[in-house]
Amino acid sequence: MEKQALSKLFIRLFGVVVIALVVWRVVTVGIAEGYPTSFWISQGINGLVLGGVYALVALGYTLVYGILFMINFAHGEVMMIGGITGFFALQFAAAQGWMEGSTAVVVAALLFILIMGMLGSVVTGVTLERLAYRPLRRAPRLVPLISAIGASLFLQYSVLLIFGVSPHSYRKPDLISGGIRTGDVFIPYTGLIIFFASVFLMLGLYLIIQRTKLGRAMRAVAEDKDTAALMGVNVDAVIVATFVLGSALAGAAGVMLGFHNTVVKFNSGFIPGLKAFTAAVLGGIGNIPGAMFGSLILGMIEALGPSALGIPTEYKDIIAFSVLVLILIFRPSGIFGEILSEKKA
Amino acid sequence: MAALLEAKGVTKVFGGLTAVDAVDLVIERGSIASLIGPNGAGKTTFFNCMTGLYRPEKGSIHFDGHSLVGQRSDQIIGLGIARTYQNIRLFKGMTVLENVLVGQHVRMKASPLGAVFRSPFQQAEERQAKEFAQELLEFVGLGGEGETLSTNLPYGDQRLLEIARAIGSRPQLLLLDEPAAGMNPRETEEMIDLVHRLRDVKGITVFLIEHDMKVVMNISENITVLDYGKKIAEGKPAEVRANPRVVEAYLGPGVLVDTSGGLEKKGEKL
Amino acid sequence: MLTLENIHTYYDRIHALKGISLTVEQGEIVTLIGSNGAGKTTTLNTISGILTPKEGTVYLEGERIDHLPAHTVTHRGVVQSPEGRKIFARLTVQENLEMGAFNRNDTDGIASDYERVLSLFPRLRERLKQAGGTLSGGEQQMLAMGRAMMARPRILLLDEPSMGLAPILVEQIFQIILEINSQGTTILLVEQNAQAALQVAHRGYVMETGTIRLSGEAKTLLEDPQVVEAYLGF
Amino acid sequence: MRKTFNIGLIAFAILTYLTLIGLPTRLAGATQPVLAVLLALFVYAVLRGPARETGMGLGQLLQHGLLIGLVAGLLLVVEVGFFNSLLGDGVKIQPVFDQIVPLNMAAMLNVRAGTVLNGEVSPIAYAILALYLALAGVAGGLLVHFTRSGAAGSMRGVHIPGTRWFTILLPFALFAFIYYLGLDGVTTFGNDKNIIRLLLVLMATGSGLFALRAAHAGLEQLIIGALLAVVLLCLPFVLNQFQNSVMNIVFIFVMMGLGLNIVVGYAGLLDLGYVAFFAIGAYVYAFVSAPFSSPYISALLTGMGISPQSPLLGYWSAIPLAMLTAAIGGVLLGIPVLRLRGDYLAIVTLGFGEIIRLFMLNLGDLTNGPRGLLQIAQPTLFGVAPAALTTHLDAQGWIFLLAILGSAVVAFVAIRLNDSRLGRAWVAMREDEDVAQATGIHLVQTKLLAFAIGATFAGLAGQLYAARQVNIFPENFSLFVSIDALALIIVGGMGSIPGVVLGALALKGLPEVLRGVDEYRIVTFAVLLIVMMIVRPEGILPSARRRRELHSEDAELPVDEDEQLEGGHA
Repeated sequence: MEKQALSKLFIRLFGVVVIALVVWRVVTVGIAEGYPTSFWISQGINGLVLGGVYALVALGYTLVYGILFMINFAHGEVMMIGGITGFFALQFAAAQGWMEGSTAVVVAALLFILIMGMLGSVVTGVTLERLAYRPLRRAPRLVPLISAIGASLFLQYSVLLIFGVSPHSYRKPDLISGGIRTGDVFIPYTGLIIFFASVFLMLGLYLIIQRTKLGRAMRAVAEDKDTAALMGVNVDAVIVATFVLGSALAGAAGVMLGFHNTVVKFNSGFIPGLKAFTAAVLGGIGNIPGAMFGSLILGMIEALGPSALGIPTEYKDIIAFSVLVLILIFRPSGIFGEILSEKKA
Repeated sequence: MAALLEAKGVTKVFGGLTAVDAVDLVIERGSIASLIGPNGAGKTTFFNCMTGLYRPEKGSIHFDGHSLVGQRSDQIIGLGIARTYQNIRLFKGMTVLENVLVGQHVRMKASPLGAVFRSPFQQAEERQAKEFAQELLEFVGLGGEGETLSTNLPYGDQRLLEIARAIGSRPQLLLLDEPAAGMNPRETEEMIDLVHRLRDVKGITVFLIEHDMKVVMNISENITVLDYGKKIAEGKPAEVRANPRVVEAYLGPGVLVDTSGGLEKKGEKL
Repeated sequence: MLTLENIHTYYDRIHALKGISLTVEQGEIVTLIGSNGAGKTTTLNTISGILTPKEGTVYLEGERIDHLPAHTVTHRGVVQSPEGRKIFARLTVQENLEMGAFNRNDTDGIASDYERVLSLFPRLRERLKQAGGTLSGGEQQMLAMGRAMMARPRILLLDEPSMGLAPILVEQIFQIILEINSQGTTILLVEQNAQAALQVAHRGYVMETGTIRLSGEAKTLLEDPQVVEAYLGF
Repeated sequence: MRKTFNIGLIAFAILTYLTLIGLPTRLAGATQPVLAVLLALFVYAVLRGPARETGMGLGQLLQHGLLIGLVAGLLLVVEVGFFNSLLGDGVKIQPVFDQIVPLNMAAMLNVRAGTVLNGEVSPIAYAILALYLALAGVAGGLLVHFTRSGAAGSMRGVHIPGTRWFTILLPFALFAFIYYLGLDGVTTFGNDKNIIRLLLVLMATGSGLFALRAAHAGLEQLIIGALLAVVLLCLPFVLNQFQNSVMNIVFIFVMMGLGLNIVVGYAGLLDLGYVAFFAIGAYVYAFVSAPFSSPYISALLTGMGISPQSPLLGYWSAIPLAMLTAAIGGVLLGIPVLRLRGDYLAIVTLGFGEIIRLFMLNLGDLTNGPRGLLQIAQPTLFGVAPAALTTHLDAQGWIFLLAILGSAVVAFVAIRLNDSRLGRAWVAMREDEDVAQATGIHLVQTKLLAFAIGATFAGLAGQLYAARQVNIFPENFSLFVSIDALALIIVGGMGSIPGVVLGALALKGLPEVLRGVDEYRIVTFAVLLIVMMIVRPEGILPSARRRRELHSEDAELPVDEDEQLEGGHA
C-alpha cells in the first residue's frame, strides 16, 4: 500500500517540479528577452502550420495502428515520396507553362500536383502493405516493426539512388509565394493553405470513419478481424483502404511541406515522420481526434518552446522528444487516451 | 480454525460498472473453499484484487497479518498467495521444468553477480531449485515431462503445470481459477484428487473458482456465491445448494442447468 | 443443405479436426455437442471460412465452399454468430446490426429484417444508440444473434449462445432459437449445455477430440447411456 | 499462366529497380551474368513453393521459368530501348532518374557508351539481353527441379558420413590458407589478395561457429572451441592493417550486439536508442584520455592547476568509469520508459538516442560540437604500446585483439546470466509481463538490470571504438549505429550468441569486402531485413527458444543443437 502510493506521489511531485521549473524559466526568459507580441503570434502561426502537417502524417500512423496494432515506421517515407512525386509533377506543370497561367490554371495545376503527390504516396503505401506487412499479419509484434524499419531504410536509400543526392527544390508559383502582413505579423500563403487544407482533409477523414459504410467496416476490423470477416467484410480490402487513406493524407502533407520548406530529399520524411509519430502518441495512438490535437500541440511546442525557454532553436527536436517522454511518464496512453488499449489486454 | 485471509467490503469498479460490490469473505487456514456464480459475476475480478493485478477502490484484504491492497503482485506472491489462470497462461517458450523454476523465483536469492561467477551459493540454490521443481512435477503427475516445451503439453497437463508453477513459490494460499474447465470426467476426477492432496500433503489452503458443480460440491468446505458482483450466499455446499437465491440466480430450476462443466474459451471481458 | 466430408483442419501443427463428416438438412436444427477442445468451434470456423481445411470438402447445396475466404462464405448465406458473442464493443447497437447486413444492398429487405430483429429482441430497441460494450451479457448475446440474422442467413451457425448466461436467460435464448428456426432458418448449434441443445435440436452429433463419436436423432442421444454419462450426468 | 505472367511483371519491376539505382554502371561487363543469376534465383524462390505443393513436373517448371524470363526480358528490352532512344535524341533523363546515363544503359547491353549516345545500338545486343534473361528463367526452373529431388532431401534429414568432420575442419583449413596467403612472397590472387584474404577471414570465423555447432557436446566441443579460440587470437598477428581494422569493427559490434541482445533478445525490450550508451562510453573515454580537446574540461582542469595535455586516466583504468557511466545512462533511460509497451518503448528510446546525439552536436563547450574530440589515447600493455614489443601486431591488430577479448568476456557474462534466475526472469517477462510479475518477478528491477547490463557492454564497446577511431565526432553515433546493432542480432538470430557473431560478420564485415557496391549496402540490407522477417524471423542461427516461439512449423527439428552451440561458445 505504502509503496505504490509513494511511487505515485513521487511521480506527481516530479511532475510538479518539472512544471514549476518550466514556468519559472519561461517567466524569467520572458522578462529578460522581452520579445514583442507580434513575434509570439508569428511563432504561434508557424506552430499551427507545422502542427497541421504533423497531423496529416500522424493520422496515417494512428489509422494503421488502430487497425493492425503496428507502427508503420516507414510512414514518414511514404510522405517523402509524395513530396518527390509532387516535385516531378511540379516540374511537369512548369514545363507546360501552367504555373504562369491565370489564377484558375495555377490553382488547377496546384491541385494536380497535390493529387499526383497523393497518388505517389498511395502507391507506395499500398505496395508496402502488400509486400512487407501483409505476410506478417499474424507474427509477433516485433516482427512487422522490424520489417517496417527495413522498409523505411529501403525507401530512403532507393530514392537517394534513383533520384540522386541533390535536394529537389520546389519553386512556388507567384500566386502562393506572398503572404498576409498585418502589423509585424507575417502569414505566408503556404502556411494558410497548409493549415486549412489539413483541417479540411482531417474533417473529411473523420466523416469517412464515422459516417460511411467503409468507416464502419474499418472500425469493426479494428476491433475484431475474424468477426468482421464473419459479417462479410473483406478484411484485406479494408486494410488496403486504410493504407490508401493514410498514405493519401501523407502524400498531401509531403507536397505541402515541399512548398513550405521549398526542398525535398531522400531523408526529408524521416524526422517529420518521427515527430508525427510522437504527436500521434501524444494524443493517444489509435485515437483520431487525439492525433490531430497532439499534432497541433507538438507544433506549437516546437515553434514556441525554444524562444520561451531561451535556448537555441537547434534544441527544438530535443524539446519535442522530451515532451514525448514526459507525457508518457505521466499518461502512458497519451493525453486523450489510447482508444484501442483495451484490445491489448 | 483461524482466518488465513479476510476481505472486507472489497469493491472494484470498471468505468461505470461495479464488477465486485462490497464483498466480505473469510478463508479459513487449511480449508478448501470455492467461489461460484454466473459468468461476469466478478469472480475472476475478485481473484485479481487479491493478487494485486487490480487495486480495489474500496475495502480491505488482510492475509496472514498483511494488508494486500496496494501491494504489487510480485510482493503478494512473496507473502504466500499463488494463483493459476482461467485461460492458461504458461510461459510458452519455456520447457515444463523452466516454468516451475520461474515459479520458484520469489523464493530464490542468488544475485546476477553470483550467476556470472557461479558462486557456491548460487550453484547450490540452482541445484535445489531443480530438485524441488522435479519433485513438484512428480507431485502433479508430470514427472517425465520436464524437458517438454510447455505449449506442447496436452490441455489438461497444461493446467497441472500451472499448478506446479504456482506451488513452486511455496504458497500458503493457492487460488485456482476454474481448474477443471475443459476437462473430461476422468481428468476432472484427477483434479479433485490433486486439490485434496494439495491441502492434505502440502498443507496449502485452496480457494477456487469453478463452474463444474461436481467439483465444487465434492471438495469445498465452504462456498461463496457471487452474482452481479455481490455476495448472495455463503456456507456449506448443502446450504448453498438449498439457498433459493442461488437457485434463482445461478443453479436454475434444474432442466437447463449447465452441468457439463466449464466453457470452451474464457476471455469474458467486462 | 450443408455437407461436410472428411474434413481435416490444423491449427499450426495441431491436428484439430480428424475427418469430420456431417450433414444439415434444410429447416433443421442440428447440434454439435462435446467437451472442451473436442473441435466444435473449429468445425464452425472451418465451415465459415475463418479456417481452411487441409483435406476434405464442404458443400453448400452442392457447391464447394471450403476454400472460400470468410467474407464470401457469408455472402452465400452461411452466417456464424461466434463464440463469446464478439459484438463490436465500440460500435453502437444499431451499427452492430448494420454490420450484420454488410454485404446486402437491398435497402427494403434490410429495413424489414431490422424490424424483425428488433421485434424478436425488444430489449435491443431500447438501446440502439448505446455502445455494444455497455450491454449486459444477455443483451450482448441477443445482439450477436440479431446481428447474424441481419445477414438473412440461409443457415445460421450458433456458437455457444448460452455461454455464461443466467439460467432464465438461457431458456429465453433457446426459445428464440426455436422461433428463428420456425421462421425458416436452418441452424447448426454448438453447445456445451448438451441437455438444452438436444432438447431443441432435431438431430445431434457428439464430438470428441476432433472426431465425431456419435450421431443421431436428438431424442435418441438424450437417452443414450454414453451421452448421459459423459455430458448430461450431474 | 496469368499468375506466372504477373510474376514476370514483378521480375521486370525488380530489374527496372536495379537499373534505376545504377547497378549496371558499377557492374560494367559483369552486368548481364549478374542480372541473369539474380533472375534465376528469383524464379527459384517463387516457383519452389508452388512446385512442392502442386507437384509440377520438369516440363511445367521449365515452361513457367521460361515465361517469367521472357516477360521480364522482353519488357526490359523495351524499356532499355525507350531510354536509349531518349538518350540518343540527346534528352537529359538525369534530372529525374539520376542513374539513367549512357554508361548504365550500355552496361545493360554489353556495348560501349558511345554507341548508346549515338543511337547505334544493334538489335542483336537487345536480343542477347532478352535471351540471357529468358535462359535465366529456365535455369531457375531447373534449379527448383534439382533441389527438390534426392540431393536436397538428404541435406536435411540424413547425415552423409564425413560432412560433420568437413564442417569441423573447414575453419582450420581456411585459417591455414589465410596464414599461407600472408607469407612473404605469396602472390596468389595478385591485386585482389587483400580483399580475398579478408573474405576468407570472415568465412573462417563464420564457419567456426558452424564447426562448434557440429561438434558433439562435451569434450569434443571443448577441444574444438579451444582450438578455434587459439586460431582466432592468432589472427591479429597475421593480418595486415586493413584487414585488422575491418575485423576489429566487426568485433566491436559483436560486443555491442551481445549487449543489445540482452536487452532485446533476452528481456524483449526493443531499444532503438542503444547508440546512446555506445556514445557515452566513447565520449567518457575521450574526455579522460584527451581532456584538451574539450574546451570546457580543458578550462576546468587549467583552473584546478592540472595540465589538460596529459590523459587523466589510462585505457584500462578508464574502463570501469566508461562502463559505470553507461550503466547509469541505462538506468536513467530505463526509469521513465519502464511503464511503456513494446512499440512505444522503441520510439522513445529512439528519441533518446537522437537527444544524446543532438546534445553532442550542440554542447560545443563540452563536446567540441561537430569538430569532435581528437587525439584519443591508445590502449597500452603495462604502459607500453604493443607495437613497440612486436612488429607482428599493428595498432589495428591490437584493437582487434582487445575486441576479441572484450567479446569473449561479454559473451561469457551473457551466457552465465541467461542460464540463471535472472535470465529466466527476463524470458518470463518477455513472454507475459503480468504473469511474470504474479510469479514474483520484480519488473522494475528486472528491466533496469537488463538496461544497465546492456548499456555497460555498449559503454565498453564505445570506449574501444573511441580508441580505434582516435578522433570521434557526433556523426559517428547516428541512429544507424543502433539500427546496425539491432539488425545484426535479428539477422544472426535473436537471443543467440553465435547469431550475434554471425550477424556482425555478415553486416559489418561483408560490406567491406563488397566495397565496390558500397552504395547499395543499405538498400540490400533493408531488403534483407524485410525478407528475413517474412521467411525466417528467427534469424540465421537462432537460439532454440526463439525458434520455438517464432516458427512453430520448425519445431520438429532437434532443438538441443543450438543450446550446445551456445554453451560451447563460452
